[in-house]
Amino acid sequence: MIRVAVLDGPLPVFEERPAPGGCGSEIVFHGRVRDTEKQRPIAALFYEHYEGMAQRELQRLAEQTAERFALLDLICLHRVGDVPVGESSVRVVLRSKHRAEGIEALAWFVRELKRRVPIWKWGVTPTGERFPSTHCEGCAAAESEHHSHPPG
Amino acid sequence: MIRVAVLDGPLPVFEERPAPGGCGSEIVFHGRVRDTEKQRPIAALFYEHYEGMAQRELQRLAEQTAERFALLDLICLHRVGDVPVGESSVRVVLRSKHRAEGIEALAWFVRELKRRVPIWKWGVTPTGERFPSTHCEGCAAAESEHHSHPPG
Amino acid sequence: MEPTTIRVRVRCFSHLRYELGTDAFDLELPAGSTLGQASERILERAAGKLEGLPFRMALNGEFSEASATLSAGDEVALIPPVQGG
Amino acid sequence: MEPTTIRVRVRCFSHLRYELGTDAFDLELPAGSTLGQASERILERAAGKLEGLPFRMALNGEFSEASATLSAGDEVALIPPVQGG
Repeated sequence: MIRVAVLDGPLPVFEERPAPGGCGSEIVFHGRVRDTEKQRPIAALFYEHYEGMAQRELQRLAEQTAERFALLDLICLHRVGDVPVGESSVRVVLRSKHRAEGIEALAWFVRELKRRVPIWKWGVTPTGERFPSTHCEGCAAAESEHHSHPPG
Repeated sequence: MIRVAVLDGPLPVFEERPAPGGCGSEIVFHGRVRDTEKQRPIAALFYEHYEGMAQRELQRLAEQTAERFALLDLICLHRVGDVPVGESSVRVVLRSKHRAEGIEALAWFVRELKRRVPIWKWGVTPTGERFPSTHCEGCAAAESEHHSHPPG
Repeated sequence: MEPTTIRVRVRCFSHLRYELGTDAFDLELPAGSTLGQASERILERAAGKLEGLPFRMALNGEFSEASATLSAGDEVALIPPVQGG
Repeated sequence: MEPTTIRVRVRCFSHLRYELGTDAFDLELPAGSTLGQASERILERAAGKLEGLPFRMALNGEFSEASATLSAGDEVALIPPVQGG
């Protein structure tokens, strides 16, 4: 099963349940909001997205990942809007026969997500002011494609 | 926080909760019992362990892993006794600043667990008969240390 | 008679939205213009504000080549490096 | 006067337990024996049943070298390749 969603608001609680009989590995990844962004203390991150395109790119990436790593299930929920410090901005569930392909699939999926799914983040200060993030993991992942960065 | 336990009976439900402020990545791994062992259909795996030593080796491994990969938290629960198909025999929770070290730590921790924590498994047929498993991931992980395998 | 100009919608995100001070605007182009030509017009219009800001282009919500030909009513987007996860 | 023999407890797991048909047994050894010597005695006693079965040795619940000297009451374990996870 492949399922992706872009949600404005808290992620539903992840419910554990017995897995399909061929599943030997289940990995649940949570990307969480840390308490600083660009060395400034923050209350939240605000996630901006390109509605429609973000969902489609995420769905396409999930399908590619499941095929490439022979996954049984891949579920990805990504929050948009304000995500308070300590909460999850993204959850990925990967079920596979063995753990090796699940671990590789997680690393690849998240790296690609950070390269091609049109979602961007802003720091939100304790007083509610937004400031742009210059963090760009995509650069490290795709060195062939040069990115200059705007000043903070 | 480092916590390990060897439990006879179902693992307690994993409760999601907000993470410490420096935590950007939380990974929950479940090793699950598949429906076949050595190509035979099974109802469960029976996990045998060396009581005392299994806990100590697991604790030592958790401490080494947390230090080596700068983890904030590592929690590992391993079941012993009968574990029905579809249920988790082991759960590992890893919290870290970034996902990269969390993913590497998971791969390393489980590989080492399968090399040095004295826990062994037996297939349990639908009629309740136990048969020995010859599966030995430790061999693949440590080719320098030759293992011959007993006939099935 | 074919129209001599087309109008497309331009969507702006993240740093580009911030620099341009708008979510979206309409852009009038000669009929037969390409995505690359739209991009040049957008940079001209920005008058230096997008200097040094990297971006990819999307056409109707799909990453596209600069050579893609635009039609009236198309949605063009400037996609700066993404930051999800 | 020092005792001339010591008694240790031998624990058996997994394939070795299966082949030997027991969880544990007592082994009498000359005082001053090493873990490696205990291992040889166990293999003799198994009369071929452990042929080709790999194992490591543990002394009092810790992986140990064959050169470790045993004391009365020690717990010696045969640890075949582990299979947890």
